Amino acid sequence: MKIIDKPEILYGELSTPRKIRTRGLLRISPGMLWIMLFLSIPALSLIVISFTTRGAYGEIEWVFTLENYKRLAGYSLFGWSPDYLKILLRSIIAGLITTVVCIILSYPLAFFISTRDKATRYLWLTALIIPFWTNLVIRTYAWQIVLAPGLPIAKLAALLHLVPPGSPLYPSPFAVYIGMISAFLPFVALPLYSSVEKLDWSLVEAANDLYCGKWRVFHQAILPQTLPGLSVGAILTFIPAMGMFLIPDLLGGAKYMLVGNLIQQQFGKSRDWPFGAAVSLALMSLTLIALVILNRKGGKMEML
Amino acid sequence: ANELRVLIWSEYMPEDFMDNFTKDTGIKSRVELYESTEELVAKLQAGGVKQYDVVVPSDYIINTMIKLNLLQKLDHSKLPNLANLEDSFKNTAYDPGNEYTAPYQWGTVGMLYNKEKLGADYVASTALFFDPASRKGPVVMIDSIREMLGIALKYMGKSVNTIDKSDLKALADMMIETKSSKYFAGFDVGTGGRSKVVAGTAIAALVYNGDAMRAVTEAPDKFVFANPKEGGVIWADNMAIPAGAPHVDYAHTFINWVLDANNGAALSNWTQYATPNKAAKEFITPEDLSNPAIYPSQETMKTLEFITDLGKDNRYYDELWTMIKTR
Amino acid sequence: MDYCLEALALHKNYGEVKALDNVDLRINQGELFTLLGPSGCGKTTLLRIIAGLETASDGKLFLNGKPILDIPANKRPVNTIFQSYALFPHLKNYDNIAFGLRSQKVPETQIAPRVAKMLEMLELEKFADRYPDQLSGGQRQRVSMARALICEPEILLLDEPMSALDAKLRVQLQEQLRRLQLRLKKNFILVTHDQEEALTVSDRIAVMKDGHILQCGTPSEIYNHPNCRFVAEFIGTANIFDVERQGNLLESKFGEFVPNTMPEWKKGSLVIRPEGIRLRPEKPAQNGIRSRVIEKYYRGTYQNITLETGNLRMRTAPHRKIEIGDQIWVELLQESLVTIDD
Amino acid sequence: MDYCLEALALHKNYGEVKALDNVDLRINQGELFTLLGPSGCGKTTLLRIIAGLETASDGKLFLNGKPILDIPANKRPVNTIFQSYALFPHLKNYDNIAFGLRSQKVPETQIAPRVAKMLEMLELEKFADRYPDQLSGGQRQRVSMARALICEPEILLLDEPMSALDAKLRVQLQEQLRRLQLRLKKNFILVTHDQEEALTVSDRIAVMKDGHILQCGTPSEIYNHPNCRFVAEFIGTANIFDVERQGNLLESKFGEFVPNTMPEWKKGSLVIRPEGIRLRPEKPAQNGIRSRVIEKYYRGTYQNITLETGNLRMRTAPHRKIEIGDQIWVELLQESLVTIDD
Amino acid sequence: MFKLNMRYKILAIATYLFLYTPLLAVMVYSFNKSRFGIHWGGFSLDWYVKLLHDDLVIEACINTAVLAVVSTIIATILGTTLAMGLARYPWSKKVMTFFDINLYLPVVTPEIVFAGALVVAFTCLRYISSIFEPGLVTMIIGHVTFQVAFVALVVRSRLASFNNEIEEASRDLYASNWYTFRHVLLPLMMPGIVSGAMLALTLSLDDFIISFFTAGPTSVTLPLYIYGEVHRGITPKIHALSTVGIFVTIALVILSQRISSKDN
Ligand SMILES: Nc1ncnc2c1ncn2[C@@H]1O[C@H](COP(=O)(O)OP(=O)(O)OP(=O)(O)O)[C@@H](O)[C@H]1O
Ligand SMILES: Nc1ncnc2c1ncn2[C@@H]1O[C@H](COP(=O)(O)OP(=O)(O)OP(=O)(O)O)[C@@H](O)[C@H]1O
Ligand SMILES: NCCCCNCCCN
Ligand SMILES: [Mg+2]
Ligand SMILES: [Mg+2]
Repeated sequence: MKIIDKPEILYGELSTPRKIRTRGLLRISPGMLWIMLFLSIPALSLIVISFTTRGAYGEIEWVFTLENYKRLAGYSLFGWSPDYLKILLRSIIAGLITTVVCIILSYPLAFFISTRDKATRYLWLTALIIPFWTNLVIRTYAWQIVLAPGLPIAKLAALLHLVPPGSPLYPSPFAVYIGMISAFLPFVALPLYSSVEKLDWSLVEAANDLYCGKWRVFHQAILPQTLPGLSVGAILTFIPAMGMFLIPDLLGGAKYMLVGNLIQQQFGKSRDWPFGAAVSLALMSLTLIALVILNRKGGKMEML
Repeated sequence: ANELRVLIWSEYMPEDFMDNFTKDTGIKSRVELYESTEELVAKLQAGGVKQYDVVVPSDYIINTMIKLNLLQKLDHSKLPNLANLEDSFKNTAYDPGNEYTAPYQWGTVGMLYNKEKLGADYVASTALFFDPASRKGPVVMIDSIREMLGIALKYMGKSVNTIDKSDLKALADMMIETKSSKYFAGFDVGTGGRSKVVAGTAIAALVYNGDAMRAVTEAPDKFVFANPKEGGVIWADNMAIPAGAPHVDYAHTFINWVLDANNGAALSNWTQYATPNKAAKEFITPEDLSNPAIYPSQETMKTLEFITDLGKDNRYYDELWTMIKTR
Repeated sequence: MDYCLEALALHKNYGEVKALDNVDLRINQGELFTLLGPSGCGKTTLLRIIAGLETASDGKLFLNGKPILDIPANKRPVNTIFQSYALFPHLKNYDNIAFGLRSQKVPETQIAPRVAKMLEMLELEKFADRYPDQLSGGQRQRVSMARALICEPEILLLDEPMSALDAKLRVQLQEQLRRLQLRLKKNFILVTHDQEEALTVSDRIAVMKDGHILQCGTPSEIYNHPNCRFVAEFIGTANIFDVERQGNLLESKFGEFVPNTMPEWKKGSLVIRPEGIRLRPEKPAQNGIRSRVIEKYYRGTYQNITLETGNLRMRTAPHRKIEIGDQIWVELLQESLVTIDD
Repeated sequence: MDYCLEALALHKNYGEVKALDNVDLRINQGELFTLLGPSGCGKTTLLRIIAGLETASDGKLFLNGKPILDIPANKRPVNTIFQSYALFPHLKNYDNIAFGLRSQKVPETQIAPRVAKMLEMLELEKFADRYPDQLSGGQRQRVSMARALICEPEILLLDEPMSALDAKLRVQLQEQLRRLQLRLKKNFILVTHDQEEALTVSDRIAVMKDGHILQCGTPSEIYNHPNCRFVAEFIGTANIFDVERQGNLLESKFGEFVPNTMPEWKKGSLVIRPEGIRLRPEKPAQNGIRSRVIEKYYRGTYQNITLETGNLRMRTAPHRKIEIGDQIWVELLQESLVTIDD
Repeated sequence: MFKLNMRYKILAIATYLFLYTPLLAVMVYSFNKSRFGIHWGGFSLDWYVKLLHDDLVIEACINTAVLAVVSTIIATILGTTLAMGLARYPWSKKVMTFFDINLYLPVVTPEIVFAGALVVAFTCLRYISSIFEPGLVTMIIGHVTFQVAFVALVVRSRLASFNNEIEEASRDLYASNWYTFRHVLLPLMMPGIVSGAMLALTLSLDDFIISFFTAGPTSVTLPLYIYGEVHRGITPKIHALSTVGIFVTIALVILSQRISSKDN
C-alpha cells in the first residue's frame, strides 16, 4: 500500500493518512494478533500435523505421510470400511435434522412471542433466553434424568415396545436428537423472533389481497421476510450441531458418535494428534461448505 | 501453591486419607481425578507432566509413559517402606525393581450384577453381554480400551494381548454386534457403570472389583460382584512421579506414607481392593481378605490375565476401539 | 341504485377507540373517490374493511349490491395498493405482477400476455426483470398498481400511495393516476391526507374526522362550499372570522360584511379563501378592510402576504409590488364569502 | 473588501469525479446565502470544505480576509447544522446545546446562562431535560440550531436542514429560520435543492450544477432573469421555446414574439413563466397564441391548465371557468419574456 | 392485527415445556434423599448443605467466576479497540478481508476443532514460557480468543449504525480527539460494548470444550466438575449444584436485560 502523506480529513479530523493508519493498526493489533496466535496459526498448523505420523506411544513423529487421510477415507489396519466417512455423513445428517426440527418448532414459538402483548412478551422472551444461557453440560445431563427408566417417558416407550422395559432411553440416537434440539432451539428461535418482530405485515396482507391460500401466504410473504433470521439461526445451529461433542457423549454413548467425539477421542484417549488433525480439517471443510451454501441462501455473516 | 498434587482414579482412597497424610506429614495436598488409564496419559501429555507430583498409572501403560518421558525414577533412599511390599510386587514384569513405580492397589475387572434381576444362583458369565441368546436386560460395558477388549477376548477364549489380525477382526465384529443390541446401555467408566447398576438403570456392568464391592457391601442381598467364568483382566495400579513434578520430595513422602502398613490397610479397607502391602495384611478387614471377589482364589487367578504393553502394536487396539465406538 | 360500493352504518371499535363511527358511504360506478382526513381519522380502517383485511364491528357493506362483509380478503374482487407498496422483495417485478393470477391458478399461458399488457400500459417493460428494490419510488408504485390492476378488481383501493414520494414525483404520479383511471373507467378509492392531492385527482371526496364523514362532494363543492369550520380549515387556506348577524349585515370585529346569501343563524363563521381577497387602491364599495402588511414571502409564482388587522392575519396572493409596512385596502369578494354554522 | 467569506478557484476531486470545479464565491456580511442545485452538484462538498470537514483539492478560502483551509474543523469559527441534525443521542438537549462550550472548556457558570438564553430564544425551555429522540423533527432542528448558534460562529452552515420534514412543517420552519437570521444579523449559508425554499428565505442564491456555479443573485433576479436554460428550468415552472431572430421579431414554430429587449444572438431560447401568460377572450395585439385545452387539474387556489399548441404544452393559472377541449386565446406578456443564449 | 391459530399456540407452549422439562427435573431431584437413580427417597436439603462444605465445589465456583469475569474484561477491552480500529479506518479491501477472516474464524470454527488448535498452540508455546502450562491462564486465553471476536463484531456493528456526521458534529463543535472519544464515541459505543460483554460472559459461562482441553489441576470449573461427576454416576449433589447454576443464570439474564433496557 503506497501512501502519499498529505493532509486528509477523516471523520472531521485534519490529519494524514499515515498517522491515521498507524493509529488504526495500533488499535487492531492486540486483538488481531491474539486471534492469530491462538487460533489462526494453530489452525493452520493442524494442516501440517495432519500429514505427520503417530508414534508407537502417541507422540508425533515428523514423518510425513498421507496415512491419516487414507484412514479417514476408510483404509484401516483391518481393510477398507467407510466408518469415518459414515461418521462424517452422520454428523451432517445430525446437523440437518437438528436444524430442520428447530426451525419447525421455532416458527410457532416466534409468532407466539411476537403476538404477546408488550408486557408479557418480555417474560416469554426471557423464558427463552434462560435455557439458552444455562450451561450445556447441565442442560444435557438433565435429560439423563428425564429419560431414565421408571419415569413416564421411558415407561411410555416400554409400553409401546420401543425399548425393553426397565431400560433408559439413553444412550440412543433418540436421546441425542432430544438433547440437540433442546440445546439449539433458542439459537434458531431468537434470531427468527427478531425477524418476525420486524415482519412487514403489509406483505402478508398483500398476499391475502392477491388471492393467496395459507401455504402460499407463508411461502411468499412470510418465509422470504424471515429468511435472514432463519439463516442466522441455521448457521448458529447447523455448524455447532455437526461438530457437537458433549451431547452425543452424554446421551449417545457409543451408540451415536459424531465427528466431534471422534476428534475428542483422538486428542484425548487415543493420543493420535495427526489423525485428530485430519478429522478436524475434514470437519472444518464441511463447515466452510455449509457456510458458503447458507450464505448464498441469504444469510449475512454480519448478523451473527 | 506449595502442596502435593495427586492425580488419581476416582473413589480410590478413603475420604480422610489425605487429611491424615497432612496430619502426619504437615504437607498440604490436592487431589484430582481421572477415570481411565488413557485419560491419565493424555492429561500428562497435554501439559500435566509439570502439574502433578504423584500419578497412579496401571501396569500396562507404564512402559508407554516411560517411553514418552512422562515419568521419573524413584529415589529408593526416600522410600524405606518399599520393603513392606509383597515379594511379587517388588519385581513386576512392567517395572522390575520398582525403578519408576510403587504399587498402590490391585484388582480385577469383573461383573457387578443385580441378584434380584438375575436370580440368586446366577453364575457370572460375560455371555450376558456377548451372547445374543443370553441377554436379559440393559448392561453397561467398561469404557477402557484394553480392559474392555480384553474381557471380550477372554469370552472368545483368546489372550487379552493377542495381535492376531483375524482374532481382532472377529473381536470387532462381536463388539459391534453387542453394541447394536437393544440391551447395550453404553460404555461407562468403572464407577459410572457401578452407579447405573445401583440406580437400577442396568442389570449388570463390567467394573473394577473394588468399586463394585463398596456397592455390594452396602446392599449385599441385592448386588453381587464376580469374576466371569470365561476369565477376566487382572491389574495393578502404581504410584509414580511425573517427569516434571513440581514437588518431588512431597511425592516421595506420600508414596512412602502410603506404603506404611497402617496406612496401606486403611486404604484397602475402604477401597475394598487388594493390597500389595505384605505388612498391611494383618490390619486388613478379615472378611475382605477371605472374599474371593477381592482376593481371587487360585483357580480364578488362572483365568485372569495381565494386559501388557504391545509397543507399536497398541495401534491395533486403538484403531479397533475407534472403529467400534464410531460404528 | 347501481352504486358500486355502499356502506351502511359501519362501525369499528378498537377497544375504547371508535375508529369508525357510523359511516355511511355511497360510491358511484367508475369514479375516483377520495377519503381525505387528518391522521387517525379512520381512513385506513375504512379501506381495510372494504378490502377484507379488517372486520367491521357493526354495519353493512355491499359491493355491486351484494353484501361482502363475510367474504375473506382472498376471495373479494377488490385489490389494494398499500402505502408501502408491499411488493414482494424476493420476486422480480414480472412475478410480482403475475402474483395474483398465479395464486388464482390461472394457467401460465394466459398470464404471460396479461402481464405483458400491464407492463406496456404502465410503461414498465424495461423493468420486468428487475427486483423491486432496483426501482425508484414512482416505478415501484406503478408495479404495485399493475399487480393490483391485473386482477381486474371491481374496486382498486389506494392507501396513501404517494405519501412516500417527493413533491415533484408526487405531482407527476397524481396526474398519471388520474389519466389511468379515466382511461380504465374503473372504481378507485384513494386515501390521502394531502388536500391538494385530493382536490387534484378526485371525482368526489369524503372528508373524514374522528371516524365520521363530515362532508362528501366534488372537489369544487368541498373547496368552495365547506359545510363546517373543520372542512374549511382542513382544505386549502381559509380565513375564518366569528360573525354575528345584524339585519342583513354580518358583523365582525373587523367591520361589517355582506354575504351572498344571509344565513339562518345569529352567530356563526364567515369563511373566505385567499383568492377571494383583492387588494384595492382605495376603499371598496363594500366588504373592505384597511390593514398593514407585516410579512411577505416570495414564493416564485406568487407572494404570500400576511396582513395585520387587529389580531387577525390573512393571506393573499397578489401580483402588485408591496413592501412590508405598507397600509393597504383589501376587499373580500362577496361571491367568495361562505357562511358556516358552528 | 469586507466579504464574510471568499472562495477563489476552489476545486475538489474525488478520484475522477470533479465535485467542485473552479468555484468562486463571495458572501457578504450578514446575509442569508443559499446554495441551490440538483442532487450531486457539489453543494454539500462546498459546505463541508467551508466547515473544515473536507479538504479542498485546490483553491483558496478566506474567512473575514484570513485564509482558513489549513485550520482544522474544531478550530474554525464556523458551525454546521447537519442534514440529519447529528444531535448526540446520549446527551440531553441541554447538554447537546452546551457541548460546544464545554469542549472549549468554558466554565460551567458561564455556560448555564448562555444555554438558558438559547433555549428561550428557540422556545426550547420545555425540552431541555429530554433526549433528542423524544423530540419531533422540528424541535430537533431547533436544538441543532441552538447547539450551533451558542458558539457564536462567524458563519452558520445549514445542509438541507428541512429536507427530512413534512411540507407543512417545512414552510413553518423556513419562516422561522428567516426571522431568526434577520434578528441575529448573522451569516447563514443554506444548502437546498428545494427551489421554493431557496426563493422564500434567501438574500442571495447561487445556483450550482456539476460542480460549477451557474448564476448568483437575489431570488427575483434569478427567477425573473435566469441567465441560462438550466436555471430557468430548475427554478419554478418555465415554458421555453427555441426561437430565431428575424428583424425585431423572435420567430418560433408557434408564431412570432416581441420581447422587451432584443437579444444579440441569432438563435436562442425564449423563456416565460406561467404567470406571464394571460387568457384572452380574443386575439391580443401581439404575442398571442391560439390553442386548445387538453388537460386541467383543480389545485385549490388555482387551476393548472395544459394547452396543446402543436407539440408544445404550456401551463397557466387562470381563474376563469374553462373546460377541456375549449379553444382559447393566450397572450404572452411582453415584460415577462426572457431571452436566453444557449 | 394478526391472531395466532390455537394449534400453533399449543405447540409453542409445548415447546417451552420441552425446554424446561430437563431443568425442572434437575431441580426436583436435587431435593431427593436417595443417592442413586430416580427413585424418590423423600425430601431433603442435605445435598445443598453438602455443597457448602465441599471445598472442590467452592473452588470450582470461584474458578468459573474468575474465568468468566477476567476473560470477559480482557475480551471487551481488546474487542472494543479492535472494532474501532476496523470500523474507523479506511482499510483497503484486501486488508479488510484478511482481518475479517481472522475475525470470523473463532465464530465459525467448530468448538472441538478450536480446542484441538488450542492444544497444539499451547503445547508449542509451553516451550517458550511456563505460563502456558494448563491452568486458569490458558483457559482465560482460550476463552478470550473466541470472546474477542464476538465483542468486536457487536461493537463494530454498533459503530456502523451511527453515521459519521455525529463525529463530525463533535469536531465542528470544537472538540479535540480525546474529547470526541470520551464524550461522543465512547458513550455511543457503550450499548454495543455492554451487549458485547454480555455475550462474551454468556459464551464463557456456557463453554465446556475449551475449558476441558485447557484446564489444569487447580482450575476446574463448574461445567468440568459436573461433567466429571456425571461420568461417575449422577447424584443429587450434582443436581443441587446445577440448580444453583440455573438460578445464577436466571439472575444474570434478568440483570442483563435490565442493563440493556436501560441502554436503549
Ligand atoms: N389495531 C389497532 N388497535 C387499536 N387502535 C387502532 C388500531 N388500528 C387503528 N387504530 C386507531 O383507529 C383510529 C383510526 O386509525 P386509521 O389507521 O384508520 O387512521 P388513518 O386515518 O388511516 O390515519 P393515517 O393518516 O395516520 O394513516 C386511530 O385512532 C388509531 O389509533
Ligand atoms: N466521498 C466521496 N467519494 C466520491 N465521490 C463523492 C464523495 N462525496 C461526494 N462525491 C461526489 O461528488 C459529487 C458532489 O457531491 P455532493 O454531496 O456535494 O452533492 P450535493 O450537491 O450535496 O447533492 P445532494 O443534494 O444529493 O446532497 C457527487 O457526484 C458525489 O457523487
Ligand atoms: N475407582 C478406582 C478404580 C481404580 C481401578 N484401577 C483399574 C486400573 C485398571 N487398568
Ligand atoms: Mg392510514
Ligand atoms: Mg448534499
